[in-house]
Amino acid sequence: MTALLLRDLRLATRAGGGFGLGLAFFLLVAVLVPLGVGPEPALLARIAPGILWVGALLACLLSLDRIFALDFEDGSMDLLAIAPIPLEGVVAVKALAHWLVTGLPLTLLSPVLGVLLNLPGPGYVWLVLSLALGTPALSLIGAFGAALTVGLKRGGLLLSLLVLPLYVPTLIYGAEAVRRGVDGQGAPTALLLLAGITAGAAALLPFAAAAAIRVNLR
Amino acid sequence: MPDLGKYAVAVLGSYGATVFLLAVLVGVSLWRSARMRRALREVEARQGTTHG
Amino acid sequence: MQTSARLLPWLAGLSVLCLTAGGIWGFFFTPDDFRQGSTVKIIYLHVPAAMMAINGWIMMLVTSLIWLIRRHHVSALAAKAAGPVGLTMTVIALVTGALWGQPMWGTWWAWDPRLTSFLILTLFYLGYIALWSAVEDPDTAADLTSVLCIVGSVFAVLSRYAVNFWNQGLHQGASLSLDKEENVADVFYLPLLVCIAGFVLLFVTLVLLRTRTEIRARRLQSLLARERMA
Amino acid sequence: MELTVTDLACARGGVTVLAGVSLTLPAGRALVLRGPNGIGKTTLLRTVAGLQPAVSGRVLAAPESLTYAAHADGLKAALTTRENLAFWAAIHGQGGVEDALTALNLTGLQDRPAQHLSAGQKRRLGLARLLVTGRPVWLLDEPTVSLDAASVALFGQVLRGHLAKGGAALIATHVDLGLDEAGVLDLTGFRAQSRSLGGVFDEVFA
Repeated sequence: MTALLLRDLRLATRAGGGFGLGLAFFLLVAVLVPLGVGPEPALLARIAPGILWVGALLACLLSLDRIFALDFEDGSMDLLAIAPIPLEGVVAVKALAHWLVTGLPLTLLSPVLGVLLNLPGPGYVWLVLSLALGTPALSLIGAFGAALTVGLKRGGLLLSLLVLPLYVPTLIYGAEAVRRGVDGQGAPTALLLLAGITAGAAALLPFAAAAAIRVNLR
Repeated sequence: MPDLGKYAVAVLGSYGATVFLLAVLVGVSLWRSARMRRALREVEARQGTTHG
Repeated sequence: MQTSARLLPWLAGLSVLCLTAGGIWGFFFTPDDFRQGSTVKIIYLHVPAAMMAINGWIMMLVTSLIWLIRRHHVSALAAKAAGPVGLTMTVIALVTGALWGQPMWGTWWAWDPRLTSFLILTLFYLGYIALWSAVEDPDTAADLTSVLCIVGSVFAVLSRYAVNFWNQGLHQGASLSLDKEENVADVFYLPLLVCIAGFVLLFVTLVLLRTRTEIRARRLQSLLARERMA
Repeated sequence: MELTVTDLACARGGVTVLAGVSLTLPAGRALVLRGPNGIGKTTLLRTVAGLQPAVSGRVLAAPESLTYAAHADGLKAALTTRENLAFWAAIHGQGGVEDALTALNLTGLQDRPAQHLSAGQKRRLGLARLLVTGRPVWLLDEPTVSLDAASVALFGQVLRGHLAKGGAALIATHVDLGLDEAGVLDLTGFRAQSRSLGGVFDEVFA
């Protein structure tokens, strides 16, 4: 398990691994939105939580198809499927690796982008907390979508179509937590619900994803 | 024809849109059904297979 | 296959009958609502379509489960057949809702919980249908879409709660329920029931017809595969 | 440590291609699968490996005793030879990779990224993976593709060593590996006769 995690991290950070692409995309969103909607601080402050969450979600989406596709093409998936570790564990570890190279850096970068978008002071804590709790769910749901589409030649667009509706609850609770955090009331409830989704996704989705991979392998 | 008053556009529009969408759905279903029936009959005739 | 062949014309006839009767009754012979004016007539399309949109998904969920557990092929094909029918119903509900909302709420679209949930349901249907058409091997497609349908159902319910949490909305509560029939007055209620029956029958008819098509398509595919192998 | 296949039928793309395949592979033996292209050698090996479900019949083997090597080697271009091998060793809970590197003459290439290896060298690395899994029963699908004569001989030696240690191998190949002790199973006789269309039609067109 550890070996698999280390290998995936190593592959992601080595040349051609695509590490940082999601971060760059996140940064682009945070720069483009003010250019698009105008520089008025009050407006930016109001939409900042939503923009940051949508940006993080899209940045996450960008690298999803790599979770299983590469291993599937070069035959590693066949070998992992008959290896001593359960396929469910493989899925969980790969989702974790995806989170470590996308979700975690996004979370750490988000306060900086919050400054760019004029996020009000009380929002920062909730922004980081909600992303830290919510992005693992994004990786897990994404891993499930990637498992469904792994056998397809052009699965990228289909993957987005399948995964986006599944992202709705996470997005709503996440952005809502930040928004309520800014207003100073009710943020913990949203955060709790967000944590619930992540926990539920971590408990159930690896099984669904492993089942989908087994189907795609045969 | 009942008097629909100022909402005529909305009501007629809804009925029109519904009838149109349902007609498309039914039409496509029937067309695909007929096409598949024909294609299957051709292949069965060629291969000399029957149901079963 | 034989049972459904005998049943199909009757079902088709009945659904046409119910729909015409309900439609004409609703359209021509019901009074206007004192608040909503003639727009109330939209209810005869909007409510049944919305019900069938949700029932369509539930049917897909049940047939998917049957396929995964019992490996009954027809079940998977019925789920596939229900997809586009459910999608059309969802679109009808959204379109008639927008046309109704414009005069009533002064806007075509509002990010109201019910409307938003339906929009999300549309996306689920689209994804489901797209996955069916993207996967070539029929059994693989059936397995993958079934898993998607189950996971999607869980997330659809979650979305429903999330959307409520996010915005409390303009939409009136459910128009029909067993214990509170006075929600909608009798004059509107009876033709509405006929319309609902019509939509249910239409749904069943279409799903049967499309399932028969899918079974034929499946057989055709196998025959062609056998031809290539021989 | 024995592989038994009983009355196995397997399908490719929904059509049953092989039926009634039975074989026994005791420890220390190798069995070569023969038959024309498209007969279903790969399908049979994948079914035995458990990667796809059998149409009917049974595959009996000790749990976690099988490993599989096919056209795709499961190598990561960005990792070195040693890293690739060490990963698979770790996944299978095995230690050193030195023996495997030496056995397939890869020691000189151990720090080269897999993307700079030739096709034959990659193939050798893929075969070295078999050694680090520590699994006794090898299922090999065309193991000698893109290997030169010397490498084929080298692999023959490795295989013989594996058998001598009580391993077993089921091999689909057209090349003579120089294994005198290997049995041969010609799959031509097991071509599925009825070409049944499968479940849907039995259910519906009763």
